[in-house]
Amino acid sequence: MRIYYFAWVRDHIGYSQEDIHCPETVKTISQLAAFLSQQSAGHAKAFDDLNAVRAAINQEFVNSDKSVKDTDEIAFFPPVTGG
Amino acid sequence: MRIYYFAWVRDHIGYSQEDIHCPETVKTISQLAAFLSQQSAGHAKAFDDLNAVRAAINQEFVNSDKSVKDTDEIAFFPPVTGG
Amino acid sequence: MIKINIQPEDFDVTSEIKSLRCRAIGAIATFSGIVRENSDSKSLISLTLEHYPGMSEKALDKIARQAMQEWPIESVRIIHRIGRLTPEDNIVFVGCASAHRHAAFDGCRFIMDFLKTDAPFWKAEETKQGTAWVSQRETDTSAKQGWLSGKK
Amino acid sequence: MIKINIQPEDFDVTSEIKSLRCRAIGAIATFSGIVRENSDSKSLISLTLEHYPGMSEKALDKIARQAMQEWPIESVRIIHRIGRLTPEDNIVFVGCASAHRHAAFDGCRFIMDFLKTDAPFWKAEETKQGTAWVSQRETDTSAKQGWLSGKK
Repeated sequence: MRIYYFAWVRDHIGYSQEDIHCPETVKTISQLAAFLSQQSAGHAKAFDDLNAVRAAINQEFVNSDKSVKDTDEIAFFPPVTGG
Repeated sequence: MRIYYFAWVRDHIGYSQEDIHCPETVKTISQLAAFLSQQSAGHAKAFDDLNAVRAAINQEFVNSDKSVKDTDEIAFFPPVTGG
Repeated sequence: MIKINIQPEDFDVTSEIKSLRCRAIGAIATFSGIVRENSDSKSLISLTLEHYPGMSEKALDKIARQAMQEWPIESVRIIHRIGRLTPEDNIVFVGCASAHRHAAFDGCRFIMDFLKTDAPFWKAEETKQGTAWVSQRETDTSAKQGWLSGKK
Repeated sequence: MIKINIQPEDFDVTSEIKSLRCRAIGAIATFSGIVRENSDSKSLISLTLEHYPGMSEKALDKIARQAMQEWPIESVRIIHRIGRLTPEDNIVFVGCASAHRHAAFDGCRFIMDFLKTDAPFWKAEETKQGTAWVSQRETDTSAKQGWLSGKK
């Protein structure tokens, strides 16, 4: 599973993308975030407040209960501030 | 009294401005229009439908019951269509 | 700052937008009105615009001031062309600059709506059938009424 | 016609407006977003904009299509700059062309409101106090909600 990070989510984690093999128990975005938060102190900080983090699957915004699969492109980032 | 005409009001009358000395009985825009409509066949045509004509006194839109005086700059024209 | 011109000449939107800029602003909304080839299914050859010199400048200035009273707008630019225009020519430009985008949008739209009903300009349309003065559109008077009744 | 660019380069509004023109249109509404020097009373040195390549183009395209479904809009142009910008630089341009002015205004405003909430861009502000990511503004999410609830 390819995962991208943007803005302060990336700053905390320290890099902008990684390829992850998740355990079978990770079925949704929120379970993936919980799994990722155990990978490093940076990950823990990035996912500390899940209300502050948004996610996309295959470049579409999704809610945290959305299912993920290994071939998906996942992204985690703060609420957007463009324009 | 200096009077200006614009658009089809001017086309009917045949010229764009004139200086008029009104009788004492002409006290309002509608009385002035009635007086002017007797000046020529062109004037009569221009003021044939008073609902279709708008007026300004000293470059401000006014209603037909507005008072006029000899030193005013008066204008008659159709509803505006700019922009 | 309000700047108004009534002129036969065309205008350049980039330079007009530049003239609206200052450090306090973050948003510029503009409107460009353009001569359409087809009007009510008649094919247009030209439009001729005339105005009431003196009154038209005053009327536009009053509309711009009303917009600046209603919203936090830093600057307003209005250009209205006169004379003979052909399809695809610019007719009118309105630009509003503000710190925030909604004030810029509201101001620009308000100025266009009131310009249509409160500024002394008249259009004559030339088609194959001849030349005729354009009638006022009911949708334009109702757009103004919308602002006056609080609908935006 | 929809044309979208995400680029570090600046843009020229006159040429963008030209690209929106066609014989059917009579109205072009545009919005230019500009870097403000002062944001929440801090003096800004620079803004750095990043985006999610691939998703940001798709998100803007989807917003433009929604606008064209809602109103009779002939063409939409969106440019969003990325990278480091300083006060008075352009950030974003939206242009909508239509036969009629209210569709052009509505479409342009709709696209800006949804761009603020539905397109994956992020701003970091550099001030004397350091560099910090900008938080989402509640007024931006409520502007989008206004459209969804029918308030315009």
